Amino acid sequence: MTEMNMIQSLNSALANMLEKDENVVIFGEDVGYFGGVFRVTDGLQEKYGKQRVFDAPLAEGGIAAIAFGMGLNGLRPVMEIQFADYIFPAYDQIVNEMAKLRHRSGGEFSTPVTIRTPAGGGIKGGHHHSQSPESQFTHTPGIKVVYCSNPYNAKGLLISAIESNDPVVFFEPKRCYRGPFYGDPHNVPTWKGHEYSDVPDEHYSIPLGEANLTMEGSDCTVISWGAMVHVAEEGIKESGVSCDLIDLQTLVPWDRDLVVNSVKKTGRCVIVHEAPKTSGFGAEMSASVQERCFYHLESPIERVTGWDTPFPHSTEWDYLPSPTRISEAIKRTMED
Amino acid sequence: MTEMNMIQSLNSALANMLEKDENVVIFGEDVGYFGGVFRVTDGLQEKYGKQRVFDAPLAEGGIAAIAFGMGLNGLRPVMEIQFADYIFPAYDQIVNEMAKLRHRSGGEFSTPVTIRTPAGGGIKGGHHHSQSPESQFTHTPGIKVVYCSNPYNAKGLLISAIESNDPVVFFEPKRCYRGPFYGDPHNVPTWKGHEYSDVPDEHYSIPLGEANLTMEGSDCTVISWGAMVHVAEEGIKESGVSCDLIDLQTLVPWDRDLVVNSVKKTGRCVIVHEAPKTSGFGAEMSASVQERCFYHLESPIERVTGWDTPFPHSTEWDYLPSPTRISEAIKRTMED
Amino acid sequence: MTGAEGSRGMDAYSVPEAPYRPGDKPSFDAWDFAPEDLSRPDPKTCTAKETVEHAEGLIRVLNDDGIASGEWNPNLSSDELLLGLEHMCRLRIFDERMMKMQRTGKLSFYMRSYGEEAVAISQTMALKYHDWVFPTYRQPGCQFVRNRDMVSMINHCIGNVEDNVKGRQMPVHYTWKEGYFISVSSPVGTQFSQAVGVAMASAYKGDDQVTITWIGDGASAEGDYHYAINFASVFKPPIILCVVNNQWAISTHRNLASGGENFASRAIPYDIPSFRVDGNDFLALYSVTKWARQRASAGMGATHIEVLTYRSGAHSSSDDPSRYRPSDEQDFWPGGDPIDRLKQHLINIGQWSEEQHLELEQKLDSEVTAAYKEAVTHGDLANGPWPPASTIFTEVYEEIPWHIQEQREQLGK
Amino acid sequence: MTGAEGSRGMDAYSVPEAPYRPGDKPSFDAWDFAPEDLSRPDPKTCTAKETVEHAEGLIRVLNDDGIASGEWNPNLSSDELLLGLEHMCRLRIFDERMMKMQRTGKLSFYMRSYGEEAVAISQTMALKYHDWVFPTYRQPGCQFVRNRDMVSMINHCIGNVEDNVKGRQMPVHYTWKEGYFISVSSPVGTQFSQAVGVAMASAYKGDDQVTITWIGDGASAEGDYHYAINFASVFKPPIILCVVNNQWAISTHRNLASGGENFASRAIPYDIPSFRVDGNDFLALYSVTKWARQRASAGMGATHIEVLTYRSGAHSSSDDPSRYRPSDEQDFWPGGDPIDRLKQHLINIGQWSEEQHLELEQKLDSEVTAAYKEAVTHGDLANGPWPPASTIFTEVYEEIPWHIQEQREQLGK
Ligand SMILES: Cc1ncc(C[n+]2csc(CCOP(=O)(O)OP(=O)(O)O)c2C)c(N)n1
Ligand SMILES: Cc1ncc(C[n+]2csc(CCOP(=O)(O)OP(=O)(O)O)c2C)c(N)n1
Ligand SMILES: [Mg+2]
Ligand SMILES: [Mg+2]
Repeated sequence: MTEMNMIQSLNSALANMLEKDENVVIFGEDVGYFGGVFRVTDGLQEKYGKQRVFDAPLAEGGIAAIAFGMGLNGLRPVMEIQFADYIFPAYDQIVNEMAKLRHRSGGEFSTPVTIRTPAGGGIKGGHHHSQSPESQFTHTPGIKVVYCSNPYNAKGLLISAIESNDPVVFFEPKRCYRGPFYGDPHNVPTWKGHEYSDVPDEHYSIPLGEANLTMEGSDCTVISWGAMVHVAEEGIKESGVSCDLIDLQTLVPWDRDLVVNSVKKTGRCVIVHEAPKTSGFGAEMSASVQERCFYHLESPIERVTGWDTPFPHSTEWDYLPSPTRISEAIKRTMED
Repeated sequence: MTEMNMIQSLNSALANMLEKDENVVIFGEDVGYFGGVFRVTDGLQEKYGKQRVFDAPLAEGGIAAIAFGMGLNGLRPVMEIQFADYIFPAYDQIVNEMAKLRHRSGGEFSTPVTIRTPAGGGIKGGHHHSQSPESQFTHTPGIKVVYCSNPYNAKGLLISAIESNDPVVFFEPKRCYRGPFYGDPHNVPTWKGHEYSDVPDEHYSIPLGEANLTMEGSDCTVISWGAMVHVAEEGIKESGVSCDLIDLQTLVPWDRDLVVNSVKKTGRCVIVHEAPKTSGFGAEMSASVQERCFYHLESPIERVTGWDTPFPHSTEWDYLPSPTRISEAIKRTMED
Repeated sequence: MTGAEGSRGMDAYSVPEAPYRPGDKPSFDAWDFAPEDLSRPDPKTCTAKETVEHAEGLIRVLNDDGIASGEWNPNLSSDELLLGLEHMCRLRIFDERMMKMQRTGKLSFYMRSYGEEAVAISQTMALKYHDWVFPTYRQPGCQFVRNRDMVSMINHCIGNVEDNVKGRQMPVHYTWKEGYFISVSSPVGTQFSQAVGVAMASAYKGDDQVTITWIGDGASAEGDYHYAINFASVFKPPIILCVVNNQWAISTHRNLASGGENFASRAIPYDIPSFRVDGNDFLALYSVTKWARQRASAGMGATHIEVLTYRSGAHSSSDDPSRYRPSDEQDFWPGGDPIDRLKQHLINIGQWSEEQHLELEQKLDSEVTAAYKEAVTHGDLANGPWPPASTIFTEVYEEIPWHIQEQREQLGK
Repeated sequence: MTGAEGSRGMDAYSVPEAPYRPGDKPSFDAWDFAPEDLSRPDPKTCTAKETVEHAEGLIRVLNDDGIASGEWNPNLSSDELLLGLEHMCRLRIFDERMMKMQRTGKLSFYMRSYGEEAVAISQTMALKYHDWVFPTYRQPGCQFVRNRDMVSMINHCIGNVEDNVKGRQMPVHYTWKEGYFISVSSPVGTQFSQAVGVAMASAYKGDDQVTITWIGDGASAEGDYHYAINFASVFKPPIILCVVNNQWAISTHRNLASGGENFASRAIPYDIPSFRVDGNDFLALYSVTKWARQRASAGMGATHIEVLTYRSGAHSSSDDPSRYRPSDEQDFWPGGDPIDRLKQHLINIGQWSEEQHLELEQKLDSEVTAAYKEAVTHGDLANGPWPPASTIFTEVYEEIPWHIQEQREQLGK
């Protein structure tokens, strides 16, 4: 066990996989010599060589395309999209191509690409360095969608993603790279001493599809993923309500049993994410929970989300769900 | 009034707008000389000239980019994406650029682009000529999303879309171009004699944001859009339940009052769409209805949708929601 | 925003028009490219600059009279030539039969290679069997060269219970892993850039597989074309990048696909050798492809080829080209017809005759008929049996996740 | 799938390395391009082919000693030259000040034009005021040429209550409609293809606005670059397409952006005249841009320009270039520094002196200081006041729809 922040644990996952499987290759913009603009691939090119860890031309669509081809021809590519906002030039290659290859080829071909991408707000990135586009990918059958939230699950989930024979879009909450984020821009702790910063150096994995019950309680179920898990924790504390806090970890396929059993137990549910509300993955969670737990629900399922607007720069703290907005939503579910 | 099918009514809308506003220009793959692979722009180049109606190189990303630029510089571009499945190479220009221009420029710039695109299944198009990707766009603040379903609303909505100063993605259910589709592949009527095939030749508009109450009933609210509206009508008949059938028409912004009042009245709700279930726009409708009508709901809101798989070729009738699946869902909502 | 005062020297942007539209009489300039014009550089040392003339000119081996000559003559044995001819005829006859079946509803849709048969046949013959083939819908012919079972091809097209892609894709979207033939995808262009990744993986593994891929003149306007050229120029994997310039993209003429005169020259500034080749000249195509394979196999990276040809048929079974081009335009194409030209060459060298050709056509017709008859015994699109509905749910992921399993149970089939 | 037997002539794909990394001693070859080398064709009749040498060579007006000569000499008045010098100095001093403010938290982020000041300044000066400018984050200098109020530029960068884009975008993402300066967008490349549409609209309206746009060497790998070149080649709108090849894209060297030697030659196969120009030579840049404007205005369509320069500063305030390149690499750049070179020229022709230069710098420093002081009175990012939270909800659409209105009320601010 070593104390790691999320950058280090992701780096450790990549190093383990480079070590374990010679078919793993890593590439993206600035990931080679420089080690990535967020340093996630730091030192890997030096250690594993230019053929295994390399810079790509600045073209996300091209990066995804070569990943597709490499994966189809026996490699296990791990590509980086420098910011999730820049995944859109690669959207066609992901949703029309990677997602459908296995199905359309009758299972003859498949491509086990992992797409790592830093996502979400809280770093004053404005419109185009803050988006959290997970929902779009959850609507695309054929890809798995993962969103890590802390150093421990980041490593275990990334290893599972790389080992998965299906394409995986892997979101990393960049706001949490160096520390958990509790919704207060003036309080920026590091991961030091956090329970999830104890990370094994060696290979381990967390199965895709399993959520993590982060807090246990009795009266309300709070479901979240990514950076918002920590904000939700604060919100729960602020509310004073006894809550289950579920860190979803994998969005497709999501952990039905944990979620459904929890809501059946508590009878209340609040979903928290930072992407815009309309058609965010919170909508799916709300619809699914409602379908499965209707007769157990004591009050409406609430969603606390980013607004249905582009992500702003100066006023980002008014955009992101705050502990107070979450706490109020939890309390509203208790009113009836 | 003339009897028109949907191709003719869309063509009529375009002709009216070319006539009315010299800043309207129309372009896309094969839309010029040939008049479009579905003939929607038939005759327009001949009448209005090559500068106003023209073919574009085969590059959806480029087509969207020039539409963006033309719109910003005073024109009112109407671009066609030949199949909605091919909108993804233009995804970045739409979600990162068009959608955000007004906001990011503090309102100094905007671009009133209309993106017309034939969508949905039922024509044996397989994976890549059948998708209905409306949900992805509903998650993007800054664009409006419209889905027409019959000749009358196609024309009225398209005119509103073109006249809107916001970018609009306009989905046309290609299965219904020549006739309504009732879910039975062996019964393929034309629009002849249908109440919505009476279409004025002159300019008229249907406001974006207003849904159409297609059937009125008392016990269940069925919400749908596009081709599925007609299948839902069949499903309702098959169920024998007295239903409101709401043809949403505009998905963003959707018609809150009509939907909420209907569900409060009926206490039950079934949502029908052909896109995959997970994170389809049905999830948003379900979540929103639940939030707003919780205390009026007598049974779980149901979703009848395409499966969470790519769209198949030989077996497409097993993929699309059928009248029977819809009818069963309606009846389930009546069970309790 | 109102425009500034003053005005420019032209009325508006220009919108190119096709040279001939219905009602026009086509008259293409005859080609003055001769087989002797262009040298054959050494594939192991050739620089992109050395191919400037090859990109601007046109590589031919057969002249208009079917006589072969010049440095690019691959000097194939008559057996090889006859095999090429046979495959081209097979493809054409196969296409004609499938087109007929489409009209009867046994297929939902079809696309022919008509007029372009040399592309897939000749180029695939110039490769090794294990080379990766990354086709568009216009190169199913590769499969014949690698002896794919015709029944299985038809099973796919008619979407029956034996379709190896389980009725999931439209006809002509073949998949055949054993033949190193990668699944055809409808979105045009995407395969072109993916192929670069396939070739990179071959390079990584150090095996001797070369990758070939094609893109249409129309589709070369997609971003994927640029990605492919540029990534190939940077990473230099063993790949052959072909632009099939068949003059049309559905209803739009080649001059709308690009403002430039030719496609071949585009790759030179990326430091990739590039050739323009007469795509209806079986020998020239073979030779240039072989050159590119030698280069790739020597570790010298990519070659770019513009294949100049003409789409003699409709775009697809959904299309009626007489609405946008003269119905006899193909007769004026200076490159003639690939089958006629190879046949003429074989007759010239005393290896073939009209009678033999007729016999061959009859043999192939029976072969296709037999395959067709067998295939329909497994069902067809109009009448079934189709793959079971449960195939909708499998192979979306490696294992079926719970939500798809639930949906499968809901469908109850 | 196991690879086939046999193996290729190389181990794997090649991965280009930057010529110099930290610890290396840079030694670029000196340029042997002279101002007399290249002719100036007639912009109204020039074909793409006529510019092959211009694309492969390098257009210069100033030699290494600051002497101007050759056909491309724009023969600017000394007033014009002095104005250019002043704007370049203004931009550099402005950048330095903003960079300092960034370190104190008054801005979240900053990007300098350091070493590339001539690009925006000279090229914008060569245009008419009403020409559309479609910049990347590396051309804010255009605004100085068009006399944008500096306080308003700073208000934007520090995201205060007076920011004309209401604190919605990161610093340096300026918007200025009155100056025909289009909102900078973070996704690289997108503006390049959009600009073609802007120019098409100008052509449609028949006004005399020409559009200019830039893209980085790195970003030219995006599909948007291809769309722009190709659509411009087809529709021939009045546009100037510039690739700013400043050798770096964050940490990756130009040789990873493309396998080709230069960017300029790429446009020729698309039938677009193309020039490579010394981007640190104010006069050459001015002259080539003017040429392109004349051509555009005459209705002849697009011109493509590679601007050869060097990014002397860090990529942005978030970046430490000493981790990936020698910290003194800029000193070895054969093109020198654009300000030094124009200054030397002005001294050579007796229109300027070191003393005057010092005075100018002091004047500009005070100007910037004054603007800065005024701007912070309206707030800054660290301390506010910021635009009110309600600005999150406005201008998403022309009118606020009900769902956004509800959310605004929920926030209650
Ligand atoms: C991304 C995408 N856009 C549009 C289409 C529709 N489409 C299919 S083929 C075609 C024309 C292709 O022309 P070309 O590339 O020249 O190939 P050819 O058909 O001539 O072989 C078009 C527009 C598509 N399949 N994919
Ligand atoms: C689509 C997209 N991908 C990635 C980025 C992140 N990014 C910002 S600038 C940059 C490098 C750009 O280099 P270049 O185009 O050469 O311009 P320069 O910074 O040298 O002016 C990168 C990778 C981005 N902004 N947009
Ligand atoms: Mg073609
Ligand atoms: Mg650069």
